[in-house]
Amino acid sequence: MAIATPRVGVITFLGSLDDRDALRAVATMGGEGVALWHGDHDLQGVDAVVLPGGFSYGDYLRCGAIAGHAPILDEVRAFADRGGPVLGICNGFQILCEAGLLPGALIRNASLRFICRDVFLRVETSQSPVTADLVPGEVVEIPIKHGEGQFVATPEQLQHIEEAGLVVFRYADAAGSVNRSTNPNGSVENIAGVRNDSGNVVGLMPHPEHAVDPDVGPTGGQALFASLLAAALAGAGALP
Amino acid sequence: MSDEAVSDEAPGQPLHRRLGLADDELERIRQTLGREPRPAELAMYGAMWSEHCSYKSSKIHLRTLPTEGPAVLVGPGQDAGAVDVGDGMAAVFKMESHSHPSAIEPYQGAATGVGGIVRDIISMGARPVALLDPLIFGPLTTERNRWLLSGVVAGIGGYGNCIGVPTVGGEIRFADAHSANPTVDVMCVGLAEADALVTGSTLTPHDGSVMVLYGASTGRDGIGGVSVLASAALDEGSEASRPSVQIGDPFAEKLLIEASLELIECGLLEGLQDLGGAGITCAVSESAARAGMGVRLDLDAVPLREPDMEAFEILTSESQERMLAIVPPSKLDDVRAVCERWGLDIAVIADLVEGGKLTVTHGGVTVAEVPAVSLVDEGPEYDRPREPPAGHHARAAVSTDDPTFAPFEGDLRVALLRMLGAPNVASKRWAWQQYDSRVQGQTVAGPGSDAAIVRVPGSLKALALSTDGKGRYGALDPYLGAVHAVAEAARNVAVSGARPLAITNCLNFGNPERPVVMWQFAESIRGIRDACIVLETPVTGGNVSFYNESGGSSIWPTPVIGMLGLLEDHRLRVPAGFPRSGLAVYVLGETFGELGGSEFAETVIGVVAGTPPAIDLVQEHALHELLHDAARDDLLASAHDCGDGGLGVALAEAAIDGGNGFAVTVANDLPGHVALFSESASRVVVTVGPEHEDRLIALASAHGVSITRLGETGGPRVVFDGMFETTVEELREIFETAIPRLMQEPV
Amino acid sequence: MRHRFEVLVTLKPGLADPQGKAVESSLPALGFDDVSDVHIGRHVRLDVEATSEAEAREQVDAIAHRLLSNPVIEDYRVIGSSAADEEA
Amino acid sequence: MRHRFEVLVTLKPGLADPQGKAVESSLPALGFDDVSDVHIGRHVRLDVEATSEAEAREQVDAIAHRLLSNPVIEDYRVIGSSAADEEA
Ligand SMILES: Nc1ncnc2c1ncn2[C@@H]1O[C@H](COP(=O)(O)OP(=O)(O)O)[C@@H](O)[C@H]1O
Ligand SMILES: [Mg+2]
Repeated sequence: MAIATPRVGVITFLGSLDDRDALRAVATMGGEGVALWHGDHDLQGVDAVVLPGGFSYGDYLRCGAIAGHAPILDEVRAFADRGGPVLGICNGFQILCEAGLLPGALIRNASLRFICRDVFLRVETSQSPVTADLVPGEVVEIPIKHGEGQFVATPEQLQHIEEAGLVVFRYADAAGSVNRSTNPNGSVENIAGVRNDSGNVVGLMPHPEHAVDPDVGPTGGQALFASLLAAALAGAGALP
Repeated sequence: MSDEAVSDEAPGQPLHRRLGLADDELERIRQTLGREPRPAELAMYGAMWSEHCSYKSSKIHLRTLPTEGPAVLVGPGQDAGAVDVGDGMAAVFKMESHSHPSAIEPYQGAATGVGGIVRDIISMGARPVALLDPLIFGPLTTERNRWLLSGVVAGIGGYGNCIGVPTVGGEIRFADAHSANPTVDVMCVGLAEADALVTGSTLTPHDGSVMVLYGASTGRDGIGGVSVLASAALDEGSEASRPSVQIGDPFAEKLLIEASLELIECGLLEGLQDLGGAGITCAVSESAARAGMGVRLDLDAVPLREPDMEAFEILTSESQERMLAIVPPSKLDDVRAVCERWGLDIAVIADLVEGGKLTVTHGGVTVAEVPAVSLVDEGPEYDRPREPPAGHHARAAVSTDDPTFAPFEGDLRVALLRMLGAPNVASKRWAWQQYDSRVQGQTVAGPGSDAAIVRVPGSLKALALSTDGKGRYGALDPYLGAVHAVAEAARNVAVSGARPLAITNCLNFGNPERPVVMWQFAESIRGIRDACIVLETPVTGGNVSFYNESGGSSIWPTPVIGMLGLLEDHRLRVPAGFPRSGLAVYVLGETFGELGGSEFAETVIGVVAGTPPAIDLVQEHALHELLHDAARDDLLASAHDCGDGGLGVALAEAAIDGGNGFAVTVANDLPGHVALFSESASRVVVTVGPEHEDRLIALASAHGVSITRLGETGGPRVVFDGMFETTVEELREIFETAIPRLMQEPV
Repeated sequence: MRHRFEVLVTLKPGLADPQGKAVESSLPALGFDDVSDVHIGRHVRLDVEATSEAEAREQVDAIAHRLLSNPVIEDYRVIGSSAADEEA
Repeated sequence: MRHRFEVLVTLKPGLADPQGKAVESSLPALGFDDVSDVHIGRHVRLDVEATSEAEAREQVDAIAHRLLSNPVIEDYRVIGSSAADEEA
C-alpha cells in the first residue's frame, strides 16, 4: 500500500515572509506543501495548517493584530476546533495569540532590538503535534529572528499555562538548562512556544522551517516537522 | 506657482538657482526649448540635471571604467547591472548611498535607502535575494555618532527584515572625517531568469500604451531632495530640509516586490521603472527616452496624500514605495487585478505617444512641454578642475613619516589585543545580529564570514558577495585606496572558493567643485579601472555620492566596492575559521615592511600616515586563481584574508571564528611588530590537513604564489613562538565585546 | 458629520514594559532624576463620519476594542474631540 | 509632590504614516466604512516628583523634547494629570 503524503497548508498573509520557506521545509520533510491565501475562506482540504513568519501588515499596529482578523482565520478556527493540527511560527504565533487561538501575547524584546541567531530549545511536552516524536527534556537547535518575541500573559493565564502544561518549548542552553542567561528576549519563564488546551494548536517564536536543511543552518526543526507531518497524516482536522 | 512655493532658502536668488541650476544650465534649457522655461519645467530640469541624477561631474571619468566581460549581461546605464551565473540565471546587483538623509534622520534615512535600492532590483524583473550595508561613521566616543550608528542599523534592519530580504553582509568602519557626514551605502542583489530580465531592450512599449503608477500615494516627500539634499552640503539647509524627511513603508515595499514580479511573470508589462530621485519626472522621462517616444502626463491622475499639491511638487516628489509600469490598454484590467490582490492602488497617469515630447498637464493646463531626452541625456557634463593636495608628490616619494620605520618598543600581545578591540577590526555582531540573515532559506554563510554565500535556489551554485572600502588608504593615496578596495573585495570572495565575476560600486566623496576632491575622484576611478581590468571583474554599475562635506571639510575619499562572485558548488565553500585541530597553517603571499596607513599605525601608534602598501595586481590575480583551484580540489580546511591588522589579526580572527587555537612561528627579517601587523597585500591564511600539504605547495608554486608554513592549529592556546602567547578566549572576549562597550551597553 | 477621536492604548499594569523601562533608565543620565513609572503605549487619532457624536463614539469604541488594543495585555480609553483640545 | 503626566507624540502633519494607513485600510473589512485620517503615534505616561506642577511640567516638556519625541519628524503635546482624568 502506498503511504499517503500529508498535505500541509501554509497561509500567505500580506506581509508574510517565510511562507515559501515553510512550504520548502514541508517538502524537504516529505510532505506536500499547499499555498493558502489569507483572503480565502478555503483550506483546500489540507491535513495541517502552518501560519508562517513575517511581518503581516508590517506589524505596524501590533504584531499579528490585523492578520488576526483575516477571512481565512474563520476556517483555521473551525479546523482547530475539529482537532486539526495548526502551527504558528513567529508572526504566525503572534497571529494565533491575537486571534485568541493561543493564550498570551508577544511584545517587544526586552533589549528593544531585533535578534537573529540560533538558540536551543528544551522540549517541555510531547503532547503537541510538533513534539509528539520528541521526549520532554530533549534539546533542539533552531534560529530565532524577531523583534517582538517576548512572551507575556496575565497572571491567571500564566498560572493556567504552567498548570495545564501548555508550555511546549523554553529557551535553554545546549545542555537543556533554563535560566536568565538563556533567555534571548525576556519571555516570562523563558517560554518560547505554547499550545492550546486540547494540544492541537501550537505557536513558537523560533523558526523550525529554517532548521531542516543542514547546508543553511542547524537541523533542530527536522523532528518538529516530522511530528507535524505525522499528526497531519492522522487526519484529525478532516471534515466529518 | 509662486517662487516662494519652491524654496524659501536663499531668498532673493532667481528661481533656477534655488533649484540648483547654474546660469549656463538655464541658458542651455532656453536653447533646448527656444523660449523661457515655465516654473514646473525648471523644477524638472533642476531635478534631472542635478548631480545626483545626471552624474554631470563624474560622467567623463566613469566612462573610462571597464564594463565588458564574458559574464556581463547588463552593464552600466540600467537600473542595475546583471551577470550570467549559468543555468539560464542572471544575478542583478547595485549599490547606492543614502548618506545625506541618514545624517538628518538615521533610522528613516537608512530604511528608505534600503527601499530605494531594492526597487532598482525589482525594476530589472529580479527577485531581491540579499542586502549588504557598508557603513562609515565618526568615532563612537560621541553621543551623536552612537545615535547615528544605532539609528542606521535599526533602520536597515527595520526595513530589510520587514520585506523578507536577508541582510548577509556589509562593513562598518570609523573615521573622524565621517563624523558630520556618515556614509551609508546599501547593496542589493537579485536573481532572475536571464531571458526574463526587464531592460530597455527586452520590452518595447507601443504607441497608445499607458503608464501606470502603483504603490504608495504621492506626498510632499523629499521635494527638492534631489537638488537640495544631494547637491548642496549639509550646513545650509539641513534645518530647512527637515520637513521633507521620508518615512519608509517596508510593508508597502514587500507588496511592491510581489506584485511587480507577478506582473512580469504574467507578461503584462511593456516596461517597468522604479521611482527614486526626481520621482515621477525621472521615471516618466527615462521610460519615454528609452522607448524613443513621447508621453502625455496628467498630474490630476496621480493619487495624492495631501491636497493642493503644486505641479512641481507632484513632479519631483520622492515619495517612497512607488513603481511605474508601461501597460498595453488590453492588459490594464489584469494589471489592476494583480495589484488589487496585493493591496496596492493603481492609477493610469500617462499615455505614450509618437514623437519625443513630454507634455504635462495639471488642472487642465499644460505646465510643461519638453523633449524627454533633453531631461535624461542632454544634461550638462563637466570636466571639473582637479588638483592634488599640497605635498602629495612629496609624500609619494619615500616618506619619513611612514610608521613602518618608527621604532616600536611596546608589548606585541597588548598591541594585538588593542587592535582586536579597535572599532574598525572588532566584531560587528552587535549590528548584524539585528538583521534577518536567514529569510528565504538560502544563506550558506551570512554576516561574519569573509564573503556572504547565498545559494541560487534549486541549484548547487551560490553567489559570493562582499563589500569593501579602504578609507585610510584612500585618504593617503586615493589611487591605491581604490585598487585595494577592489582587490580586497575580490580576495574576500576568492577565499570562500568562489570566482569574482563583476563589481558594482558606490563612490563617496566631498564637494566635486573643489579641485582636490575632483582629483581624489579621478584617482579613485583610475584605481578601480586598473584593478578591475587585471582582476577581470568589470564594472556593471554604481552610484556617486558627492557633497559629503560640512564646514568645509570632506569625508575621506571612499569608493566602496560591491563584489559579486560565483561558487559553482556551495558545498565546496571554504570557511574563514580554523575548523579543527591538527591542521597545518600556511600563509600565501609575501610580507613586506608596510605599515603605512595600517590599523597598527592608527590604533597603536595613533597616526594615519605613510604610504599604503604596494600591490601587484597580477600577483593578486594569481592568488585568486590558486584559491579557486584549491577549493575546487577540496584541499583547504579554511582560508581567511589578511586585511586590517595584517597577519596577526587574520590569525586571531580565524582562531576566534573556528574556536581553535594555534601555535605558529612568524619568522622573517622584519621586526616583530612589522612581521605581525604589516598590511602587505595579496595574502591569505589557509589551513590544510596533513594529507594535502604537498598538493597545496605544488599548486601554489604552479600559480607562482609564495607559500610559507607557519605552524599548526589546535587547543585553547594561541602561541606566537618566540613572541608571546594568549588564549582564544581572551581574544574572543575582546573582539566580541568591543562594540557593545563602545556603545555603552551591557555586554 | 465628522467626529475626531483619540484613542489611548496602555499596557495593563503589572506587565513587562520594555520600552517604558528603557526610557526610565536613560533619564538620570540626562539629568532627570525625579521621574518614575514611565509607561509607553499607543496613541491613535481617527475621524469617524456619523450622524451623532454618540454613534461615532460607539464605533470608535468597537474599533478600539477589536483592533486597536489587545484585551489580553492592554487597556484603552477614548478621548472625544473636545477633550483632545484640552491640550497644554 | 508627585505629578502624573501624559505625553502624546504624533507624526508631523504631511509625513507619510504607514502605520495609520495600514490600520485605515484594514477597517472596511471589519465592517467600519466611515473612518478616515487614521494616524498612529505614541502615548507616554510618567510621574514626576517636583515641588510645583509648573516645575514638573517644565521637566516633562524637556523630556518630551529630548527623549520621547524625534523633533525631526514628530510633534508632541503634554496633558497634565487633570486633563488625563477627563477620560470618557
Ligand atoms: N554593517 C554590517 N552589516 C552586515 N554585516 C556586517 C556589517 N559590518 C560587518 N559585517 C560583517 O562582519 C564581517 C567582518 O567584516 P569586515 O571586518 O569588514 O570584513 P573584511 O575585513 O573581511 O572585509 C563580514 O562578514 C561582514 O559582512
Ligand atoms: Mg575578509
